[in-house]
Amino acid sequence: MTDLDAFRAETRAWLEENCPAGMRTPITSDSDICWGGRNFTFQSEDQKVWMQRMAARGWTVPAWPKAYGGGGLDKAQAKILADEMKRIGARAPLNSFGIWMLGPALLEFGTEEQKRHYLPPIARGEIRWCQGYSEPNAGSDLASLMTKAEDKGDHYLVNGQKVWTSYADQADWIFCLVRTDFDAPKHEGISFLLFDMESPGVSTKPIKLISGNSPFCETFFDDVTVPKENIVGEPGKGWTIAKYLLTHERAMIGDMGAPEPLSAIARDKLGVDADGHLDDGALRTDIAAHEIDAAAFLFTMQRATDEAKAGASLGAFSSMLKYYGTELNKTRHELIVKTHGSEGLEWEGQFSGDGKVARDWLRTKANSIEGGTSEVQLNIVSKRILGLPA
Amino acid sequence: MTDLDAFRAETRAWLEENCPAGMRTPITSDSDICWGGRNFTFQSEDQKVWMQRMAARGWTVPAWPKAYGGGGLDKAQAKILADEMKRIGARAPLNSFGIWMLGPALLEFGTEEQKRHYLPPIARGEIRWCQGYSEPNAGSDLASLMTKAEDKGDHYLVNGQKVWTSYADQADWIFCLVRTDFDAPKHEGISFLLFDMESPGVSTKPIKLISGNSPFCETFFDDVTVPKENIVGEPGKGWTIAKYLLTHERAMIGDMGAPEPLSAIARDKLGVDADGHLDDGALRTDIAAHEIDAAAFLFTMQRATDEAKAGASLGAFSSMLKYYGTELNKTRHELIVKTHGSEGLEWEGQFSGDGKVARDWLRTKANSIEGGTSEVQLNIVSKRILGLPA
Amino acid sequence: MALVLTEEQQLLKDSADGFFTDKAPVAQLRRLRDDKDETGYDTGLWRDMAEMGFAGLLVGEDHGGTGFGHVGAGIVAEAMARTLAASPFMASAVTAAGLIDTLASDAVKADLLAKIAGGDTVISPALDEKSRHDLTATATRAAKNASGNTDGDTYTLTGAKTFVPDGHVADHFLVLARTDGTPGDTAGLSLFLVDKGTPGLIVDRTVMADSRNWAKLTLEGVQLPADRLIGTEGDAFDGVDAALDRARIIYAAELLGIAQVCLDTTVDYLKDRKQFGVAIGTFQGLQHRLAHLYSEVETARSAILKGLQAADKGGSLAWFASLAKAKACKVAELATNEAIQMHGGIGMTDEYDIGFYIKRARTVQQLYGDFYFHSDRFARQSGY
Amino acid sequence: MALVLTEEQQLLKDSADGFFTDKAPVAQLRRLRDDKDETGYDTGLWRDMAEMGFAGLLVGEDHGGTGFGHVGAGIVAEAMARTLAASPFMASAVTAAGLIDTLASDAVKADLLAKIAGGDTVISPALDEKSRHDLTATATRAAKNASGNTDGDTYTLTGAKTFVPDGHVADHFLVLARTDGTPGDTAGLSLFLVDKGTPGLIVDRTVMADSRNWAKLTLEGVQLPADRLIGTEGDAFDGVDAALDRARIIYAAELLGIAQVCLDTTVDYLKDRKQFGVAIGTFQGLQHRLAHLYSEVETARSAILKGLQAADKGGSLAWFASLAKAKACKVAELATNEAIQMHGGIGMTDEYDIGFYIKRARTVQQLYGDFYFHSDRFARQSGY
Repeated sequence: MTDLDAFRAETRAWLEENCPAGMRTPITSDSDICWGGRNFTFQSEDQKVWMQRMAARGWTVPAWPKAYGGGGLDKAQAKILADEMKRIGARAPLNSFGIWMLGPALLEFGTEEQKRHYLPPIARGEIRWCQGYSEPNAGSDLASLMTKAEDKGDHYLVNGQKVWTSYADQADWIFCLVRTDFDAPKHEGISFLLFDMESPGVSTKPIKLISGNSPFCETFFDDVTVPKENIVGEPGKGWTIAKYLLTHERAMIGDMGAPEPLSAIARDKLGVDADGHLDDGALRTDIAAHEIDAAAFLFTMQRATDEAKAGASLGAFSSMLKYYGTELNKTRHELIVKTHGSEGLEWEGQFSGDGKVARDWLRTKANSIEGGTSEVQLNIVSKRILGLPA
Repeated sequence: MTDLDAFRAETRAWLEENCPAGMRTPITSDSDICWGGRNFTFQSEDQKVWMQRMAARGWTVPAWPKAYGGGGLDKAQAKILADEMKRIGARAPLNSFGIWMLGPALLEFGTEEQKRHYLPPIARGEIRWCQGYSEPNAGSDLASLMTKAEDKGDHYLVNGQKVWTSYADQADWIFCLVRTDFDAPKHEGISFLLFDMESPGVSTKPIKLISGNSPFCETFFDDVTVPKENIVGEPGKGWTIAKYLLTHERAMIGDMGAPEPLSAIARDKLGVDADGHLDDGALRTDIAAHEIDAAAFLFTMQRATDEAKAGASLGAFSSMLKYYGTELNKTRHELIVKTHGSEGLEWEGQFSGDGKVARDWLRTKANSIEGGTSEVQLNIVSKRILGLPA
Repeated sequence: MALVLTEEQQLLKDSADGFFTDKAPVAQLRRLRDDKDETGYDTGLWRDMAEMGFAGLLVGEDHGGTGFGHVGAGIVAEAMARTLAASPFMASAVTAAGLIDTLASDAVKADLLAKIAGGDTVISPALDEKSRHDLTATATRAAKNASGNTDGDTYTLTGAKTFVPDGHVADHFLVLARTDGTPGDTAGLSLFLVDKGTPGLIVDRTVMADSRNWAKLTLEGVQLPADRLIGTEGDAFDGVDAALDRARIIYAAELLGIAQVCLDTTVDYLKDRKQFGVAIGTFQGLQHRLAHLYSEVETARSAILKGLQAADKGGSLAWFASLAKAKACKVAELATNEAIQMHGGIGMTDEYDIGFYIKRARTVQQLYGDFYFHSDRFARQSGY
Repeated sequence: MALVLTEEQQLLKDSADGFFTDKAPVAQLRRLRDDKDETGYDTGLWRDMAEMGFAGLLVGEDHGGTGFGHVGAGIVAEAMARTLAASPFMASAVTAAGLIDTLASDAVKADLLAKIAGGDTVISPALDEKSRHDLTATATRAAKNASGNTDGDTYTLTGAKTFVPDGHVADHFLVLARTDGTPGDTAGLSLFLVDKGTPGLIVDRTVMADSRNWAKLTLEGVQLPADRLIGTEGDAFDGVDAALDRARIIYAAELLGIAQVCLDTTVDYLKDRKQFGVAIGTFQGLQHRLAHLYSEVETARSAILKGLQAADKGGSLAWFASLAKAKACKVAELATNEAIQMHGGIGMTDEYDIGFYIKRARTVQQLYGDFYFHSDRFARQSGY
């Protein structure tokens, strides 16, 4: 029995013992997700116990070093843990932007002291983070941000406004891009700052989308005082960290996973004719054309993963994946609405789950905007992969 | 009986009397077209007689003034002549770039002497013209042309190269854009020059296209001497004339007329199923989608014509028509090839008319390049119609 | 006929554009939605529209309308669409008026068309039962109860209707039901006039994405006297489909209005919005897409005007209607999607108006046949 | 299996790319065309390819091949496509080898596969009769002449075949004929080995757009002994279709090679070509289209590699093959059209190579099912 086999056996036994039955069922709504944080209310005792038990082993962030609250697992072990959780249908014990975004950034760019200070509360689900990047007048030109952090000797004074800050109204802390130098070229005056959302002068306002309520907020900073040690990396070097995280985010957004086949929805809604073909020839043609692209894309995600495993760097390829994946998802939802007909355009009422089909469809329109628009991704592909001149 | 009724009766009688039977059958090949000119060989006595009789009345160019060899007809009369010719299936007595392009340009920009000198031989089919616009390194940026006409006191000395000169190897004279001033801004140093293709130093070389032989040539000028009075308009003002003719040409190319319905070809090639539907559902879907756009485009041509009649200026709308019409025609031929299957890709042999389907298809690829590329048309629409900034 | 607006039509267009811009900006629909307004449209606006003669555009002068015709109705539909003005115009003054005009007896016409033209009465067509348009799928049964003499006959209607425009504010419904045959048959369909409040008729308002008035009907043994049959028993399909063709072209004009406003708004936004130090309207990638969209809008405009003129001329409209609706569906979809994408994040917010347009576009695309329905029908009409 | 090339496969790719660049530039095909070469391919090149082991990639070592597999054959097909190298590789070493491998008896395999792998013998599949791919449309009849004992039985073949790859240079044909049933049936089809020169067999070379070797066959009472039946009588459809699936994925790889070279060439051209004082590659309108094309080429690459791996793995390939061929057809069409458009006038001239690519692309798109055929089949394989 190899070490890994032993680890697998051990892990399986521990999970069997410690994962509550209520945490082995599929997530059916947003409220089933455990976000942690000061203001979080656990939906069930199972949810709480599960998060705490996993956190105690460092398995909320299995690949982080043990010194920072992680599990210290290597790649092979982390894969075994993921496999074994999947085997019993265990839910993720904790989700957060701290785990996905800030953690990796701190591990890469933070000081030892920052890592020891900030990472363990993330791993334990005690502090929930949000991300302050976008601004109303910046759009795709993220680096033109105007939120100002003035150096006041022992602290920064932050003034400005962020938009599209997911869950800002529920988060405890924010990691935030601010401008600390207004004279430097625009990419060089940016710093990466952390501060408490309960600081005086911070306020948030939820954004309603065309699809309805959303986790997004506008966030306002009015003379917010932030200690100088809360900066990550050097002043004026925040853009490097931002770029690192954007690439990270892009790869995540492009990957929509393998959703329910569109054809299954269509079979259900349209029915089939005597030949077993969808009972609308033209719609069937469009669905097949889409599913061909979708299958090719899924294999491309697999190829990218396999190439990365084989040591290749994903680089600007992630821009292609983000572009193609989000455009496909928009097409997919247009086709879902079409197969549902008028029923797919209902907005309220039990029958339509308060307009789930329509709201999901509208929500996908943002896929090709958030995390860098399709146009920005095409620019990146054209310059960095094809080498076309600027 | 109004004057117009009388004109109609008279015209009908004259045509009945003078249009030879052989000139009342449809044109079936390029060689049926009468181009006139010094080197032209009439295909039949009928063809010759018909051209000469019409020329004698000025009806090869019915709307030109009588003084220049035209028929002096007003719009209403010209329409009656066209109607009556159509009624008996009369062929055009004479085709030429002189009639379509140079004539209108001279009528607009030429001196009285130039009109009297150049127009009548065009009307009589004695001189055949070609157009020297494009150059190998200019492409869409036509105004960057480099063919040089140096002012040598009593004459210009022309050196340079043109490309895409249709029928240059058969034409008698050329109307040509040349650069007379190399110091002026690029649009201002251009002049519009006429000269004999038999001048020493002129040579031509036919261009073979991907679709096979073509009327296009490369044309070379090596120390060609051109009298100074052969300039149309002022020196350096040739671009105005060029633009006038380009708009003219654009409107002609966009209008592909109403071709045989694609669906008729498809019905013939694919057959229909028990419901009367084309026996390939997906191809049927694409054909229907195309025919919907094609019908909408045809009505748009009609609307543009009717709006022009009602006094509206076509302006940059012609760029939209050129763009949309040529892109549609390319799609149409892709679909024609697909309905023909392998048979549509044959290249030689009786069965396929020496590859007519394939060659026609390949020829359409140039539709969206010649007369201003699709990209140039979209630029024009975006700037001149939508008012987007440069 | 020249494919341009006549002077009279151009005047109507100018006056309709001005009217809706003044009286029914998008803010009106937003308010109706946010207040969960019970009527779902501004009754004052509708009264004004009737006074302008809009409610009677398709009703002859003999019945109190102006008989201005379909080009006129298309002009008004397009103008309404530009501000998304909510009113029973499309359901009552266009679709129901067309159904009555095509199918009803002279006496019924005289009665109902005058009411429609006056704008006092709202009549709503209750045709579809499936969520994708298909008249032949009608399963609602109208069972005849013979009394011995024709006048005394009654019908009992049982079934359900969906996607009924302005259903919850309608005074009467034109209900398609099956007096014979089974779902899938074109034969055996009949049209009935059913009053609001008739016992057994249940009207449920449906809140749909476009925040307009929709309803589902349930008919639980609704009893109707024989004179509520509109047209000949069992023979309604052709007439209903023909009347719908007139409505389809006018709905296509509504989609055209939406596409046009999406194009215009986006062009304006791109001239204004700066990124990377320049107006984003200078980016050729966006310019070419907008120039293409412009081409699509213009070609749709031609197909729709041709269809409207054909409707005024009379004769079979199926080819024209399917051309117009298919093309309009495709172009409206492109225009709304491009508008949202090019607006970026702001276009995704409910605060901005563009979302209202995409929502309305998709419901109109779906109503009485989407692109798939009409491209298939266009092909059949073209003989393949 | 990881969706990447193994080290061995990467080596093959490098060597194949180098080989065809050196030995078979596009100029070779141009010369064959302009000289109206009788053989239609460079026999020296084909000999070299055989020596490189390319002819035996799909033939097991026991029959003299390398058994390198389908990923390898796809790599070679893609490399060949980049310079449009003409050879009997696809017809003989891919398609015919697959048919024999799937359907033939061990004895026939031993004989024919060894010949294919050696590159000395060219075997060509003669399957289609209609100009659009449809095996079931086979009308060529193979009438059995019973002699009393099985060994003495003969078949008489009568009919015509079209779009036969490398037909006019083939030593043998694999002819699909009907021993039973009528056109439209899948049952009743049988595969026969017919030698060049057999009385009654007429081979007409067809000059097609791609300047490659094609032929039409006429079979006028061709007499064959019973042992020329490959596989079971009347039962060939499934085996032929399965063998074609392997070929379809490799043809998809050829289309991928064409698309890739169109993309690469166009990118290079745009970096170089100046207009309005700048490289036209700076125009965002073109940049976005090329970046989109890149995405399409990359996703096609994944679908094709997946299909090639599935072919090596065994099992039903229909879904994978239709995915790969449909996607490849679509992308090759986009790539060739974009390349010509972006090259402008020069791309239209015969002097420039790009025209060769669009011509070859369309014939390969058409062979053994185009986008329509395979998107329909993909849907059926996916259960709708």
